[in-house]
Amino acid sequence: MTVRDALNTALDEEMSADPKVFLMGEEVGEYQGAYKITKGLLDKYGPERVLDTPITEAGFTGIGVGAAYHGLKPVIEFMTFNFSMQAIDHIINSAAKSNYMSAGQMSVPIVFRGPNGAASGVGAQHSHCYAVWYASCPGLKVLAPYSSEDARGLLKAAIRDPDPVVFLENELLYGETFPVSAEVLDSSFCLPIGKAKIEKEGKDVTITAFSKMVGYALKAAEILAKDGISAEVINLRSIRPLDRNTINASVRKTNRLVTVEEGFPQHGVGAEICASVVEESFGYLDAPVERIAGADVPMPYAANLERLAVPQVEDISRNHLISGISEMYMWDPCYYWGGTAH
Amino acid sequence: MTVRDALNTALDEEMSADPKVFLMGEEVGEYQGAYKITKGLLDKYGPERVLDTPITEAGFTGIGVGAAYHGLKPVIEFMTFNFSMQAIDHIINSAAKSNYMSAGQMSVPIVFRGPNGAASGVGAQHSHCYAVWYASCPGLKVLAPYSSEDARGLLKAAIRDPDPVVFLENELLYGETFPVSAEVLDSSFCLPIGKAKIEKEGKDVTITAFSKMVGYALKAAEILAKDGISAEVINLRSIRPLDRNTINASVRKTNRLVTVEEGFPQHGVGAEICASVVEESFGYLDAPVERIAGADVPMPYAANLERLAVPQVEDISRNHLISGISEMYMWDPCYYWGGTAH
Amino acid sequence: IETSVPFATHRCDPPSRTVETNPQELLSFFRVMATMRRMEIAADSLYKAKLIRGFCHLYDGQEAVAVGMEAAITKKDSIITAYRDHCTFLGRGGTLLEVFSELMGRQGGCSKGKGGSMHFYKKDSGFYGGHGIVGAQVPLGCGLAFAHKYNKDDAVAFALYGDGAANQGQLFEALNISALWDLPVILVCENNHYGMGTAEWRAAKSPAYYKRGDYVPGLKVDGMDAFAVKQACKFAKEHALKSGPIILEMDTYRYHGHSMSDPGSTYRTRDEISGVRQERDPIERIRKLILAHDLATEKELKDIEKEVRKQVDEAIAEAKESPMPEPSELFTNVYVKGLGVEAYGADRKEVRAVLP
Amino acid sequence: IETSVPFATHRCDPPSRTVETNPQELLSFFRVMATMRRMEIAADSLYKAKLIRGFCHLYDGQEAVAVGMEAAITKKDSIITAYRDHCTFLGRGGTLLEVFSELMGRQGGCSKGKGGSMHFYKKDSGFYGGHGIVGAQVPLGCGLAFAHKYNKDDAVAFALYGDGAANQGQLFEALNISALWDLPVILVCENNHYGMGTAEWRAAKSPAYYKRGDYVPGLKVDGMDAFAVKQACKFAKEHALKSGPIILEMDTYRYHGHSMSDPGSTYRTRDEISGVRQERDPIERIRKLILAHDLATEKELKDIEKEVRKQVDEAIAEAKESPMPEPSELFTNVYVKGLGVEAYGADRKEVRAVLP
Ligand SMILES: Cc1ncc(C[n+]2csc(CCOP(=O)(O)OP(=O)(O)O)c2C)c(N)n1
Ligand SMILES: Cc1ncc(C[n+]2csc(CCOP(=O)(O)OP(=O)(O)O)c2C)c(N)n1
Ligand SMILES: [Mg+2]
Ligand SMILES: [Mg+2]
Repeated sequence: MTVRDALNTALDEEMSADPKVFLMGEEVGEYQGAYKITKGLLDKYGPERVLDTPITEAGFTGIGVGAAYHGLKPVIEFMTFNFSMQAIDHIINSAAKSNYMSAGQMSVPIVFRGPNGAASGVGAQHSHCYAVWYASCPGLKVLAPYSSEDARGLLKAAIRDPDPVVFLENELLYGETFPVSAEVLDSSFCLPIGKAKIEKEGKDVTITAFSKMVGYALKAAEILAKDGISAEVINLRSIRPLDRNTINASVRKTNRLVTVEEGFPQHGVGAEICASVVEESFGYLDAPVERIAGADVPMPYAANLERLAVPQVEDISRNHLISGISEMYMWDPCYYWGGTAH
Repeated sequence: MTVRDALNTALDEEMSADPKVFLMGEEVGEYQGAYKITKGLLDKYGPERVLDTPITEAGFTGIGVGAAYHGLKPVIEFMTFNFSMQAIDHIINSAAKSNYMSAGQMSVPIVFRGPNGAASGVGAQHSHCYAVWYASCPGLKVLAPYSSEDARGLLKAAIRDPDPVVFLENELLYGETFPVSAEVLDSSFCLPIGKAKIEKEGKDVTITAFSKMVGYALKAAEILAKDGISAEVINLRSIRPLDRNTINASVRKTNRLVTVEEGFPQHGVGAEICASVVEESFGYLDAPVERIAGADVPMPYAANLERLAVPQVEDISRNHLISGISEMYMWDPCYYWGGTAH
Repeated sequence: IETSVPFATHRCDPPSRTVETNPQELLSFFRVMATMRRMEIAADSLYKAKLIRGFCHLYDGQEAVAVGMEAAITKKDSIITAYRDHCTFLGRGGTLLEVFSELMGRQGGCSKGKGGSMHFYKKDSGFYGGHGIVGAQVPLGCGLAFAHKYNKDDAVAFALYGDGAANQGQLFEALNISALWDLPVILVCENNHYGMGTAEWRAAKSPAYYKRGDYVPGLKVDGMDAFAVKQACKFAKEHALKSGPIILEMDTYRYHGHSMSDPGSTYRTRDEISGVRQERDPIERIRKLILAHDLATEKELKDIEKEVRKQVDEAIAEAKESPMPEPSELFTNVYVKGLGVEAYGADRKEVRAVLP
Repeated sequence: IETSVPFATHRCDPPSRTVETNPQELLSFFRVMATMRRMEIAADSLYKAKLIRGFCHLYDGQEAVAVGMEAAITKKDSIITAYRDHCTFLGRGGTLLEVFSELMGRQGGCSKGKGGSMHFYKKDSGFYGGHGIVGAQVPLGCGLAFAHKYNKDDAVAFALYGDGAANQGQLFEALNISALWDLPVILVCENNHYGMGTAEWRAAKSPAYYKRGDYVPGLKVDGMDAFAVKQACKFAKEHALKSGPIILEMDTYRYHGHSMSDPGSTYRTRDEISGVRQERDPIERIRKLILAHDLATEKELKDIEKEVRKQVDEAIAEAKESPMPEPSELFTNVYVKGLGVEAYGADRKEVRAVLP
């Protein structure tokens, strides 16, 4: 099952289960979705429940949040999350904070979904990863599926959840096929929000990743396995709440941590995971945490630069990351850093 | 000199030095600024250079960025940074990324300034700290002054800088008075962007802070001094670029780090500092990094809750933070955590 | 009763200037507006006594809008407004005790002290806040209208906003969508002629706000005349249910400064303010009508005012007795479903809580 | 020469339908538009050959707008547009080599390969991009106009946007400010009748875009007629310098789908497309004019087209020779002044650079 179909069936099933669920966004109806995630849903549920909007994100997002105030369950598609910036005030101020400000009167059962982060050849304005912005904000839940199982289980969970959920998809995963079990295909299937998944167990190093980078981490783990290094790969699934327990438990076992993300490094998901592990498992760390992240530059268009701007499998599998150097640098960081002056 | 006067004189001097500098924002002219930062400037420079705008942030911010494309040097005031969300697409996509996308043709010499973060009794929608969002974005420079010296030196640096600068002030500091030297009062005075300031030297623990929290950190350091603990207080001044060198050098000396910020903890400034120190000075850390940050909840209105929602001096000075427990928990984190299950 | 001035129209026929009423309604308008007025004056004093903190925006002068609107609609209809929300809340059936408790950040507040002056709600009576971001409540209000239409419940949504907010882009976006989808929404521009210190003509090239919907009909209404407001809102509700959005521009006035930090006198003359007070005050208009129709004596009206004053004082006294929120409330209502996640206070080793 | 159809007007008198020109201009219009057309067709092929990646929006069908506008203004005037920017760039004096090199992500591109299809610029000729966010270029363009006025340089700014973008709130915000401040800006709505797959009437309650400025004058122009465009732009420039903003709605058409992933045939009929090609094509219109006035023979025009074709092919060949950017370019232009800060690659232990 492709991730696209996983998302499509999740929407379909939740719409069929709950008449309060409706879809809204640019080209979600007659065009069947810019990336065809909503294919067939207009035909099936009609124009009252599948609404094509003008290209006015602030307007339709505000309308979605207002409808959620009244008890409906909107699923808002951003054609890409880059355009969510036009509406971000409604996500933060109108959605995330209302339940708190009203002491529980104004719940906001809404899902904001769409492709997030880098795609391919789309340049600086269309490649931003918003995981960190949204995940920094209490009141929001932030999910990022990797596989078809994730996509189905998390989207269904997001729609059923009574709180505002930011659901970060990845354009380049839409067409990818993942095997799924019968359980996953059942319409009752749902994944818990806030729980990471250990995609691969290991004992020498923990690698955390989300979205497309989970696939890269798994590939890197395969390469590392050939070198006799056993990597545990954690698919975060939920960026907020972040599953600190699973991450810390893993690091306490492996004693080493590599974080992977496509977004910018500063104040990134990796930074938070590093801080969480330092806070809770400092004594277990045998080596400094390694952060692999998008290069700290706007996304360039040229293919060769673009490749340099996002993590590649070899950035994760690079052996020196986890070679047994911890004792050495513990006392001589300059050596470890290859002499770079700091 | 108050921070308000420091900002006001900085604006005044840079406007007088460079005819390309102009101010734009809500109530900056006839009303003299919602917080009186621009007082007297309309009178002095006239309505061509001090422009009152309608309450339409996306519109006037876009106009400011466009004017900067053409070579002018706009200083855009957000009445508070909460309202910058209405215009954030222009800050990120139109300002931060243009020089890169155009391979250097389209520089954007602009300053976005205004009060940021928590004030007093203004509730959840008016208390958000945006340091992290902006500092995560390459192409922007992000400054946060604490004292009058900072305010003058950094604002003048921001206006003179050829790149887009996000300048995060603090409403509660506007009225605070700081002693300033003659050098600071000189119209040529300017501070380097990207350099932190060691406000107080110390040897037992490093405390990083920015904006209002620098004052709290200094007060905490005084309290700690009474207990015989010598804290080094770093005023970050610049969140992007972050002065990793100064921070790491300090931690290598003190071997302990406490980060302080008013914003939300997840993916915060503290997380980034922690990761930077773990990466570069892991072997020097005698204890886990401690993060003091805003509570992970929307800002409540009630005075008692509000007080709990932002760091207080005692959160920083709390003795156990830096008591000699590092050896112990190194091997028994559960003990360190007071038995909290993880 | 005749409305004070004719309605000005844009792309629609005006409703009749003759409004039906009865003695009861007239007297209740008087009482409710007097309560609102007194409440806001009291809030001013409490603010000066430092019992209210932060931003506080008072509604005195604009009472006829809240009262006239309520008279035309039911609690099934939705209302949403900006931060100047005390009286709208009261109009929807909120109590003085809830108002003052909220303003002082007490448990008894309508948001249990967690929202503050700008964030009042009464969802069970169709009041959806209380929003601090200028203009944001307009798309939100259109969303409420969307829900009414989706639910086919024959109710409408009123989205109130100021003359300053009227220039916000999201308003035009939401209006276009509402017009395309025939949403039963009424955009009510409370034109009090200033957005903070900026006069309408300095903020808008075209301050004819009832025309700013362009392709959407609009009506200009004397917002100091509760009956004109009532008539217009009745008309607008019918229109909205049948044909989608409509704009009502309410010509009104705020006596106070924008918020407590604004004396309100640098950008307008004292004469202007006292002129409005003398000639257009919404309460005085009702008083005169009541007296002219011999529905009550001057003394009886004064007694009502005294009564109201007492109610306000009692509510304040009671609110002062309401306790501050429990510290544990810091961590409630972040989510409806906290998923058992641990959340942190400023010092996470000292304060952490499992979210309910 | 007479324009094809009369101008429709909103709050202004129309310019004359009679446009002055000369043989040279006619022939140059033909040549430039033929180059644009050929360039876009070639880009389509390069995309299909996977030499161009990501988003790529072609302008064929709309050439008359770029060409007519250029004929009315100077390089001191500013232009800003959206992502459909190849031909606007060419019109401002950009070269085919720069276009194709940029499209293929090569050093020789106008943005050295770092911008891509949507982010062309030629600041030295007053072309300010090339913007990917729908509507954002409109306030930016008003900002360019602000600079012109600030510098008192008697130049104007043209901000181009689509019919889809015409509903964006920031447009209304920027227009209001521009009107208040009399900024010399011309908003040019290139109405090609679809925003992606959405027909104008499904996205706009009022698709009369020249009227959407409400209090701002507007003109509806046949955007397939380069001379009508020229006349309107001349008129608009004069207006803008004297009295501030004005809207020009260009009635035009895109032959290609929205971008390369859109076949462009699910939401409109093939008949509609071929009808426009046959009856309104901007190049054919000029061809007919040239032939009717005996300024060149059919053969001579065909020769021009051949020549153009060759130029395009040569430019492509040359662009293919242009090297990919140096890896070190990853870290240039992040800032004008990098302050000597160290920036990181994906693996910061492998790749880091001191920002120039
Ligand atoms: C987006 C945004 N920008 C700025 C502000 C600050 N602000 C609060 S109220 C206000 C004036 C609004 O005036 P108006 O819409 O006329 O409403 P009134 O206060 O007169 O009721 C401003 C500028 C804000 N809250 N939100
Ligand atoms: C804010 C924003 N929302 C959505 C998009 C995705 N998008 C790119 S082009 C486009 C259609 C724009 O149509 P129109 O304005 O008519 O211009 P045209 O493509 O026809 O030239 C859309 C929806 C975007 N780039 N920016
Ligand atoms: Mg007002
Ligand atoms: Mg279009």
